[in-house]
Amino acid sequence: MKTRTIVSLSVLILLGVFLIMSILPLSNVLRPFGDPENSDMDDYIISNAQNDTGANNAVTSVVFDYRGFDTLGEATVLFTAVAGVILILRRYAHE
Amino acid sequence: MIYNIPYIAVMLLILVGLYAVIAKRNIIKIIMGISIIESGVNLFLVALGYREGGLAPIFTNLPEKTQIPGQLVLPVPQALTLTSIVIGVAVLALMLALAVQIYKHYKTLDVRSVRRLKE
Amino acid sequence: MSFDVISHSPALLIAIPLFGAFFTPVISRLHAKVRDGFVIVVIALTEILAIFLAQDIYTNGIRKYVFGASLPSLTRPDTISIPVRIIFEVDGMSIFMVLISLTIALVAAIYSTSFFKKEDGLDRYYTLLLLLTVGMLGMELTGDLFNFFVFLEITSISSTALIAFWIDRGESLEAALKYIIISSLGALFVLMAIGFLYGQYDALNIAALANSIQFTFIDKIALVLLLAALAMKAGIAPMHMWLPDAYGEAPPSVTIAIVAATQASLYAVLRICFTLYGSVIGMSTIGWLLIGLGLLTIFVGVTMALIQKSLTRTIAYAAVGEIGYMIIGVGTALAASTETFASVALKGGIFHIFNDILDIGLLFLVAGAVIYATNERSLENLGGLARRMKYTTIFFLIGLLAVAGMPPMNGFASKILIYESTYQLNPIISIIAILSSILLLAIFVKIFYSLFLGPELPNLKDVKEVPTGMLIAMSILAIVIIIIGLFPGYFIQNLVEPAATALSNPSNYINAILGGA
Amino acid sequence: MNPFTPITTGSGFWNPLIWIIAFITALLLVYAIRLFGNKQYKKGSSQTKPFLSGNVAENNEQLHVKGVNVYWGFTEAFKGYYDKMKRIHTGDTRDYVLWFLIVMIGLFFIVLGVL
Amino acid sequence: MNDTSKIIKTISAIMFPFVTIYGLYVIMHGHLTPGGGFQGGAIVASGCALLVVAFGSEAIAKKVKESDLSILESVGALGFISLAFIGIATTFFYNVLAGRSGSLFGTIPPFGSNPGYLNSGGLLPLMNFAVGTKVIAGLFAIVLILAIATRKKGGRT
Repeated sequence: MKTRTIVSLSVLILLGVFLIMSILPLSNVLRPFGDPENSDMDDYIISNAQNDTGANNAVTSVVFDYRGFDTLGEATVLFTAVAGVILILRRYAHE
Repeated sequence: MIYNIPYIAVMLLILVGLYAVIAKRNIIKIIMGISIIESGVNLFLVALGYREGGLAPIFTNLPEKTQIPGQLVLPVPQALTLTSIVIGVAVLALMLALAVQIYKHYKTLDVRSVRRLKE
Repeated sequence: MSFDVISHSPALLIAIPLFGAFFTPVISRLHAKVRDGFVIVVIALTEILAIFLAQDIYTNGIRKYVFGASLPSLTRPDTISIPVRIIFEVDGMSIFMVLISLTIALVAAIYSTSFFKKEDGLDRYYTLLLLLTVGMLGMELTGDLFNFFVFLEITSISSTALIAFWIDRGESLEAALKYIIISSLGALFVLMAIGFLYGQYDALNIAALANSIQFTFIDKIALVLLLAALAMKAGIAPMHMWLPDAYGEAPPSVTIAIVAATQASLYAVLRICFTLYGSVIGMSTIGWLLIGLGLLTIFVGVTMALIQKSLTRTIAYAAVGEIGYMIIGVGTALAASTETFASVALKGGIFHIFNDILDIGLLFLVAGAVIYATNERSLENLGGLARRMKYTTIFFLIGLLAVAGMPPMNGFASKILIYESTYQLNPIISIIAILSSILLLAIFVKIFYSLFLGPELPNLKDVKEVPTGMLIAMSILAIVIIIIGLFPGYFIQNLVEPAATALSNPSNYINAILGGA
Repeated sequence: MNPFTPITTGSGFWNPLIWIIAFITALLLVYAIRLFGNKQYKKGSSQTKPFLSGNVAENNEQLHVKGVNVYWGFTEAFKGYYDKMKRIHTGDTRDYVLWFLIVMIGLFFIVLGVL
Repeated sequence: MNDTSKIIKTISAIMFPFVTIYGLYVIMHGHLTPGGGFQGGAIVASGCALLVVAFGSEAIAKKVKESDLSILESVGALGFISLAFIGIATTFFYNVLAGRSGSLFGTIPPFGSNPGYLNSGGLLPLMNFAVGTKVIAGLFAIVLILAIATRKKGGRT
């Protein structure tokens, strides 16, 4: 049990170091928070969403139009989960 | 550095969740750990799309002088987060259903006892 | 405007089984037979469509489908250089995997119709089987990273529920819980990597990302997260431990579908190494990394298979070992990217994906037949079944020879490509691979002996041959195995070669999306 | 297209047809040799009984070596390896996650260090 | 089994219609204001969960059959995929209704800030409804079944 604790701790620390490293030196790599540099796709969507889809809510037009297929997948995930839960707990479902 | 505090929070959330997954013995707590990691990842996605002082990308009753698109936050990360939240709910429901059934069979939720399958 | 089925077929490949899945709970109210027939018809229809699409792709090249655009091939609006909408991009490799997955799904559905008789919850079972098929197809067809994540989750959720199908066995539930915990964790890391990539390039399309990727520090982190998570889902040692649990405890008809899902994850690993990071990655390091992991996988899988006491678990560990062969084939192709034998290794690796699923699938189906007939899965209590189950014995023999890579079965054809090419890279790899293959033969000879030969055991006096539906499903796989074994050159030229070409030329994949509308 | 195209591997080739012809030839040869010795085979004598180190076999069922015991010698020889492997495969979900994270950290070191 | 007090029951019964109407509002205005099918569906489903908590899972399970819920969910999912299929003459998921003024939800709103017109958005509001139906039925089914399964002491496995 002792080794397990040591291994878990070192894994967590190392992973923490790597993950924090991934966001600290990033002012020129990843977007600094609140200041996205590279936003061509999103700017296009904001400017054209109303005209393309007729919806005022740009997020809804992304969810149901530009990335509508993702939403179909998402609905499928929920459907899958319901089917799975009913399958696993089927002895209770039919009472 | 100070501007990256949301990202640091994301990483800390993920680490807390991972700690729960590897160190806790109760299956429910492990499931909670996964939920925490998922919140962290969702926060990461939303944080990616934020513009300082930005408004929601919804045109209904938007203040008149808003610059479009410069002053609206990015919509795609929000849509991704929405999808990922629903997926998270689905996974959570399935894991809880499994935990319920496992409790009926093993009479315990201690993950050290739920290991008939080994070697 | 006339309706062109082929140009819409990438969408229909998803839409038809999805429609079937949503419709199954409704149609189940009619009659069980109607439902079974409906599921088989839906999968068969999809498979026919996939075959037509494959023919089109082999003659006309990459086929893309943009969801919601005013033309299926309009990848991006004029004013922007990145695709905005979700795009399905089908090249030789994708359609190869799609054909594999659909064939396996069809076999699984046919097998299920006679495998399950008294169990309840079959309505949900068939729904989830269709959804699992949808998930695999989506992973293989999509050209969009986030869309890939969504389908990854569909696959893992539906597999979890199917693994837990036998809810009266605590072991099944345990295996399902382990699988969902580890796979949802992996999927979350995949999502994080997608976030990293999106944050830098503001794109989610694989081709657009591959075009603009610069291999910065963040890209490397994203690569690690993607590789680790997907390799885990593909069952590479030492992250293979969920795999014997899941394979061993799921109903065998489900297991072969989950093998196909595992290989969809393997496909994603290939896609990431060859296409997404294809232009920038230090090929040989990743190649040697994969070779190392592959050798470890082979060794661990094969040696652990030797000491198993349960029939399904033995085959599951053998499946772990088989994954290693594909990985070393692909790893050799990456490590020796300029040499001539690299393409041979890649072909061997890809060909082995197909052969492995046929061989391991056949063995799992036979194991299912044994479980069906005897209600027993421990090797200690089985023996002398050849007297009662003639056909099953023959099928097991075919699967045994194929999985151990004995000529003239299909396993040999792909393994010889891997052996000969890895020998030119480094003889030691090849030697370990061959020795493990021999050990694999030994393991299955042991199972064959203890299962089918020997005197009739007293507790197995009234065993009967399994019903026709199961025999049909097994014979489909057996016939395909023998045909591929007899004409391997034909299959390599027509199926594997386009897939290998598609993988080794990432620029085609990128240009199809970005090179003009 | 000729379906009988052999596979070329760069350093050799594989053609199942040639193999099958060779196999059938070998099979015929084996059959001929078998016919050769078949005359001396006496049915009903002790020649047909299984040899169990001189012990008398009691009934057929006891002759069956169970699958678990077939490679007893092999597993005994590699006992050290197998003990270690059994200890690694704990069956504990948290260990599965740990292995995943360990591999991920290893990849971090390799990819960030080398590439 | 059910031992919640009268106050909880009464308040839940009063709250439930309001929660439902608010959820339906969020679904209906998904293309104009924050929200949409998923969010609104989750609100309605949480109203249903409130009823399950207040009245006990057995009482609710007598009123609502799990099989009916799954049929309802199938209907929602089929509706969504059919709406996606409408555009198949152009592409899957093509928004056929948008930009056809005069048709249902066909209006294109003026660019930039505007007060929001309900009659806009093309297929999006319809899809919101389909997804909303699906989410209500799906989440309610999950909550109900988990409640029944965890309530029963001992129980069959």
